[in-house]
Amino acid sequence: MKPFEIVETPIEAQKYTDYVLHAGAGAVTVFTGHVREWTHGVRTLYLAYEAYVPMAEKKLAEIGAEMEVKWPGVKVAIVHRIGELHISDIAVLIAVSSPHRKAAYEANEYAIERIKEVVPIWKKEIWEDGEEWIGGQKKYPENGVVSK
Amino acid sequence: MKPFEIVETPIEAQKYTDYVLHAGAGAVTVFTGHVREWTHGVRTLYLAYEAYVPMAEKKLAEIGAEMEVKWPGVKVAIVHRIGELHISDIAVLIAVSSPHRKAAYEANEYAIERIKEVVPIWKKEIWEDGEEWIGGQKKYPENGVVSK
Amino acid sequence: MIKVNYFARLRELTGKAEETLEKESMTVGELLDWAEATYPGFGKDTMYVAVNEEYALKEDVIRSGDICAFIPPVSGG
Amino acid sequence: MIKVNYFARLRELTGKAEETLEKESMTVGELLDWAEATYPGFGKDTMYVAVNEEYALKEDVIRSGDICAFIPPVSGG
Repeated sequence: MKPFEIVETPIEAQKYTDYVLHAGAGAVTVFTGHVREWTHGVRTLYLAYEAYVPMAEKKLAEIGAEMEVKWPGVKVAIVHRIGELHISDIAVLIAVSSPHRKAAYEANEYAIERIKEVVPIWKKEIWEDGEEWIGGQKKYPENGVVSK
Repeated sequence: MKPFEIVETPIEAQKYTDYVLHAGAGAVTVFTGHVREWTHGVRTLYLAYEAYVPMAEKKLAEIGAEMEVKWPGVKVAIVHRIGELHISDIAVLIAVSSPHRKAAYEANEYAIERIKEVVPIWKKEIWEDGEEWIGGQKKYPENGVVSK
Repeated sequence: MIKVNYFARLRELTGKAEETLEKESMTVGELLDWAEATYPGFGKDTMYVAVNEEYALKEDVIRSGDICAFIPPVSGG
Repeated sequence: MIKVNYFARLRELTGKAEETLEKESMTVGELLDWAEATYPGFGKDTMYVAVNEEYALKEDVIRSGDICAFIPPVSGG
């Protein structure tokens, strides 16, 4: 495994948790995003994720670096799966260890927000009667996608 | 497994994660509290946890019920280990699933705060040159430990 | 008869995990006073009492058959 | 030569995953204009451009050998 990676196979939580754990870690938070059956009353059959893989892995690593600056002492692993994903499959996993719990929660939530802003990954929802690439609503800022 | 339990053996995250996952869950947060080697510059050899087991399991279940009221749609499992725990062992695990991620983070953090307030579990730290039951500093409120 | 449980620091202080008081009825406050008088260093001011696995107030009445526990400040997690 | 990658909706719209433009140099803004003119419905106003795997501004200059990608609004997670 790499600590920041895009994969095409099912995500196993344990190996990322093991990666972030160390003798100084008092708290570990693991967030997993799963394919949900119903969204706004519409039934999802499955999702198809696509990524600009080298750039996506680079951006995940940048998010990890941002977290280490904002919350000193955290250790981070982030993995996103692409391809065809079915109900309850893990799409994304964020593992964060920290000496203390507050940082483990905050840093983890920061990671998922940043992923949704800057990492070149796209989701297509496939329903019984159609399909659509998600994300079209959002207007991109004129001054660029700046690192935080 | 029981969704709210005190155990004497190592905690395996997967079975609690599996328990909270369902087709309507879009987000799962898993918090694990681990035995840390260094606390305030003092090296911990190991910890000994003790619980008033039936009351502790009851209080864990009450915390789960509080969470379901505050964040409708969450599904919760909480397990705390007792006995002798060594560096990096999991002392407590909180698994929360939710349709959306915000509630999964918030409810999870709420759970650990409540555990530290109301669940009858005690930790003894054993160092190279001594040992001490932790928790003595806190003054209990006169009006009781009220459910939130 | 009222059964009383001791945990953690109190189990070590009293040298016992439980004992039985030959009482028909007493308040939580009276139980705390008894423990403070019986076991030097008990520290009743930081202590809670659970009656039948529920936190009780000082004025609550304990009756024969009830199971009590002294709850020192908790430190789980 | 400038290499351009298409993903997601744009890959389906253009019917291709990548192509090569015979250009020595152009700005990001010019690349967006070219795509908008070439592929009806491209939607350049919601689009970002990455040059060598880094987000670029409209005035940034792309040079021969650079690898570009159109980045529609992302939806990972």
